[in-house]
Amino acid sequence: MRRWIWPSVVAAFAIAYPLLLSSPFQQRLGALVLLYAIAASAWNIVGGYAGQVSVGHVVFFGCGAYAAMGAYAKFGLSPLFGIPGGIVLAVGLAAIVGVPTLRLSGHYFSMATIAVAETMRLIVTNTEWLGAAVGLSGPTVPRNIFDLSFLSALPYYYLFLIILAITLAITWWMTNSRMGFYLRAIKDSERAARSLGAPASRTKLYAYMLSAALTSVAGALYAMMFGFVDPESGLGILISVKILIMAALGGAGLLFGPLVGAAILVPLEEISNSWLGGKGAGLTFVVYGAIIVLIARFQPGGLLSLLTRRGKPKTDTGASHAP
Amino acid sequence: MTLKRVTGLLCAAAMSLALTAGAQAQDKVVKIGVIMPMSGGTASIGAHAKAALDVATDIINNAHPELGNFPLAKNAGLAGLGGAKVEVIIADNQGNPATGQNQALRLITEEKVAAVFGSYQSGVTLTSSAIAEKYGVPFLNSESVAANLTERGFKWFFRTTPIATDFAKIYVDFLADLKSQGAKTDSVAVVHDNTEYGTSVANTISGAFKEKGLPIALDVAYPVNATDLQGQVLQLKDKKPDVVIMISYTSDAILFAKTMQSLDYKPAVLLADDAGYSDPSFTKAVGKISQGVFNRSSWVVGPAGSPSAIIADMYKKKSGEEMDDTVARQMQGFFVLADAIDRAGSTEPAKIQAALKATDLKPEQLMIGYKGVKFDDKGQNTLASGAIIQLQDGENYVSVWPKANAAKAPMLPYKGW
Amino acid sequence: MSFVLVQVIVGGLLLGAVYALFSSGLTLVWGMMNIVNFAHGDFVMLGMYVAYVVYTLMGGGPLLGAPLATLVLATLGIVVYFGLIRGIMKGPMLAQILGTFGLALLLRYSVFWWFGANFLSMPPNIVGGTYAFAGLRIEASRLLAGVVALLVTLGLHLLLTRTSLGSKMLAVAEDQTAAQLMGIRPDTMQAIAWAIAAGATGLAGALIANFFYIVPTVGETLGIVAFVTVSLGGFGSVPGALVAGLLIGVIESLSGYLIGAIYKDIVVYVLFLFFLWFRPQGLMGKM
Amino acid sequence: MLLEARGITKAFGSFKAVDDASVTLEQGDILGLIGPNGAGKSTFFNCLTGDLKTTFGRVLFEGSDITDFPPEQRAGLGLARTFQVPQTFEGMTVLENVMIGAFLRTSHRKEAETKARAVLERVGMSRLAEAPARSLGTPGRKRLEIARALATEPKVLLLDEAMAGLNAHEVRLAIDLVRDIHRSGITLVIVEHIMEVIMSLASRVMVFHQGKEIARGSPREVTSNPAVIAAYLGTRAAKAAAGHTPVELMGGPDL
Repeated sequence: MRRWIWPSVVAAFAIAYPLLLSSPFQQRLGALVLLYAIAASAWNIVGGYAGQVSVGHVVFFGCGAYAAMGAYAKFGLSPLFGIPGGIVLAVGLAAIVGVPTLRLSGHYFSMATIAVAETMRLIVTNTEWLGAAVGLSGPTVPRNIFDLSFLSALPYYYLFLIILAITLAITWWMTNSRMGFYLRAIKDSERAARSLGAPASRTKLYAYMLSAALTSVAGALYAMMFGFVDPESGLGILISVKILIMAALGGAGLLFGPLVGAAILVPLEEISNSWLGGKGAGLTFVVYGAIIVLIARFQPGGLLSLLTRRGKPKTDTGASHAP
Repeated sequence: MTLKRVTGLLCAAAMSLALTAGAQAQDKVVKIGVIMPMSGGTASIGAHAKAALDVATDIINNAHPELGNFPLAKNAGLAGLGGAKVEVIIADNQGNPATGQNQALRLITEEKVAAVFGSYQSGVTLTSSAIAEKYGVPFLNSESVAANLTERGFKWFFRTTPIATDFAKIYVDFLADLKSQGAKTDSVAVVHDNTEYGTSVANTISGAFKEKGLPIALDVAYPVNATDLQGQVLQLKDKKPDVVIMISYTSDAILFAKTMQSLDYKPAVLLADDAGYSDPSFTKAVGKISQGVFNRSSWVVGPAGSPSAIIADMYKKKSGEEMDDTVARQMQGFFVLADAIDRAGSTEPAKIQAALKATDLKPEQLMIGYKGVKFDDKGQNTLASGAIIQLQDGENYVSVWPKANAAKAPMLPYKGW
Repeated sequence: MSFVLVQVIVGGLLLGAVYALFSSGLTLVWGMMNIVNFAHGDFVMLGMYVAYVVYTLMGGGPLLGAPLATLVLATLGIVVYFGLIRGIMKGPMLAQILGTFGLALLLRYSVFWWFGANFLSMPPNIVGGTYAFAGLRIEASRLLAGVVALLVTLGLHLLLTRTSLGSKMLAVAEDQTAAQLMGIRPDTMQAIAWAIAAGATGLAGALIANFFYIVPTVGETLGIVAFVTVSLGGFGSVPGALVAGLLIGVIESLSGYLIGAIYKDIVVYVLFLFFLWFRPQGLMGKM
Repeated sequence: MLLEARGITKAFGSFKAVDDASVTLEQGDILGLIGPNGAGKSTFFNCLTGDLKTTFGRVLFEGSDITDFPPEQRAGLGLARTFQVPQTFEGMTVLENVMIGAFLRTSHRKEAETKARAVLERVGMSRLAEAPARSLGTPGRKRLEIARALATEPKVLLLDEAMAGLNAHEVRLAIDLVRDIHRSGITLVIVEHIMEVIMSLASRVMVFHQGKEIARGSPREVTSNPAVIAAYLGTRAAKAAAGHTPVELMGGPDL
């Protein structure tokens, strides 16, 4: 049971964090880490395990964010009601987008996802009903607890923690199921996987839809916390890149990789912005960029790959001469 | 091992934050949090604002008798708080509503600022002011024009800038005036980007013209930060409207000027709605080929020796740029906030809020061409207004309308290059 | 056909040539090394700044600025290759995105830190005004960029298909181990490819600077256009990038004029997606 | 009849890699496909597995038309294959590689693991079960390919040059393995360059040349067929080489 030691420590720390560091900004930082960890973990299912590098995942994030804000702004409902709507939208969109794009290989798939995301952003920007460029706002003064508009970050923190736990549990369950095995096989050689009976297109599509559903939940939570979504913050390609970078930095295709990535990048970004941002010399991003470059250069498999067996190619010399 | 490092990093980060927070506001300092785009595509706005706020704090914190009766200038510090100094803490919103809100929270809870000032982009103002509202901290906005900002029933939100309905009225009146002087202004085209600023202002202007029985002849929308604007200029060239109203940020304003020159297109009247056309970068880059463009501005430099002229000088020394309308509106907004804190005689939020509500500044107490500053129930300045300026002879705008404070007469038609 | 339409199409072709010009470098490294360079737009931006500095410090026009920008960026390309790319090119695609995105931020905000965020611009007509014939108006600076785009495309194509250097580079792209056995040093070839790609990109930046504005974040706008151009043309196909660039330029121009500019990017993306459906390898890409 | 191909033609543009080839396979057969490089045997093979879509012709499995079935569906029916260049799942252990095959018949992880271990035992690789697959050399990888395919419980196993790159000793071990597989009741299709392998294994042989079937029959019949020798060596060389045994001419294993 040694493999459970670290996860338990992480879990214990995650539960205790808001008590250890109790200032509102620190708590919000914690909530943000969890939020991005949810999004990056969701991305990880298709980008990490299945190796389909979607750079347009923000489109599902936007489904959730717009559904949550739309539920309030358009129907006067609690943004919570938007979550199922967002999931339905995201899964439907994933199915429509996934069928033609998932058969594209490597970079073409990435480019296609960018094109889809940009198209959606432009369409929403020009759609009056969805608030166009102005965006949609959530309840600024909460009517009741279900509006999920809190002063303190604490409720968000624990809500996000629960959703993250669910996301990771789903991911863990998936990796131990046939689907997870198939995804990893498809990532290494789609042709071989198919020859062994793995229905590659369908498996990838399911993973894509699952990932889309979870990403849309992250988007809905994001919009609820900030009480606002506009095309740039809900559908901007930079959000996908950010999510992708967190997963890659921590370790794509590893259960806790995205969490580690988020736990490093979110504080790094917010704190360097707090310290350096006001000086207006762009130093925040010089530092941020340099750190990313260094990690990519010296730890291309992500930070967590340092820890795992899979990260280090062990050369078992005996094996090469085995029958 | 990595996890340990992560934990360590988080703890270290948190501790250092705690340390910053430990440096509490001293008795004699009033902290004001400022949220501006200091990076990203609109970072020049943040850089200008930073220089302007440096000048403003200099005026407030030090004695500046040369400014005469200009509020807060005469003595050092805020008299109402026993000469307390004002300290500005700038935070970068990165042009992102989420970042803006995070920074608003930090400014309020970690830096313990007395009030928040910002945040340029309407979307960022929306999210960051929501945090101030929840915490009960006054938030003053001096440049975001989205109408919905003051429609949220907020009690802690105040806005000094004129908004789209105000501009629209100015344009209608100005064009009517030009017409009475014999200019042809019958068909009006509106050119705007598809940002929240561009679409909302364009809609309001179209509405105002329609009300006067002058429907907009041509509405040309384009995506912000366009790579090419030839099609738009050709559309205008094709339809030949008398008046073209441009609602553009700096990037597109520059590209429009260049494209209009290369396609040899000159409308009779080219009227710009502030924003990009007020950016000194615009006049520097393409002022020479945009001669005669009209622009909306609340900023009009007074004669030498007047407070506005002195302030403009100080700003130019600080930043190396001419003062433009956006930065002037920001500076004015900051003065209004500081004045309210001064009158409140306290950094207690409720007292500052009360003082803001009681604000009644006269035109002569302002550095900018508003008819005064007085907030309605929603927090909107009811006396905000603007004038029309024109780019004449080189790279400097001169005021041309309304006649009362015009330095020169409007020059027609649009000359271009 | 109405006269305006001709002007729109001509303008679209010139615009497309510019797209092709700043995409040719990207397609070269993308196709040859299978590297997604998220910092490409920022290379263009650097080229623009070099041209601007040459102009403000030495008063030199494009005749001086363009070669210098090519040189500076080519050098930078080599530095980037040995400093970063060589380390990540064999890694997963994610490491490449990570590394080049970090590089993009680093470059963009280093320039920001040095030059500030103000919009800069070359003086109007630095290349020599606008030609007008038969009512058609063509800006000299855009024409220059268009002509250079054709020359660069032709040059790169000839280099790859007709010279021994080109065949060596292609050999490395095809099979590194085999190339090494034939006595070709992959490292040298790839460094040269990066130098050429970055140099071409710098040249593009210097020429675009003549009619565009210059700002540290300009690469964001241009980068995504280059991505679409390159994937439409087929990764690694220089002629493909030219055709795709021209196509996108004309589509943008026409749809911008006919249906409205805010929809023109949607038209381009939707056509691109539609196109990938039928030809998943791009216009001129290999399977 | 287990597997049948009728008039398979595969064209790439105007070039016909396989031109009107037919074959039938009975339960218990070991069919050898041979021919010089570029003869079309691999293309034909890939048409049988579904990796390539046929231009004309039908493929039937146990009497039903599977021409339009993708590879995974064919695998489900009992058609398994290996690759000439091993397509190892590099990020997995040897055991996990085999589990991918086993997952075809069960969705339970435990069951798949049990079955994969049994297959590894059978092919003599259980010692390496937990080793990362990327640590294997060519012989190990070739054997792993066979193990994965066996885990899918195939009725027909198609081996694409399963012996290429092995030394004489390894080839003999591999031949033993294939015999063992055949004894267990699995029908085999073998594409092979090494004549010794075909000679010792195949019950029937089909020879390809320039996309066309030029001969078929028992291994001995085929290798003494002048057309076959001509195809391998060219007509003139074939005359000059008369008197040598076909195995020598066609290249035996490098000993």
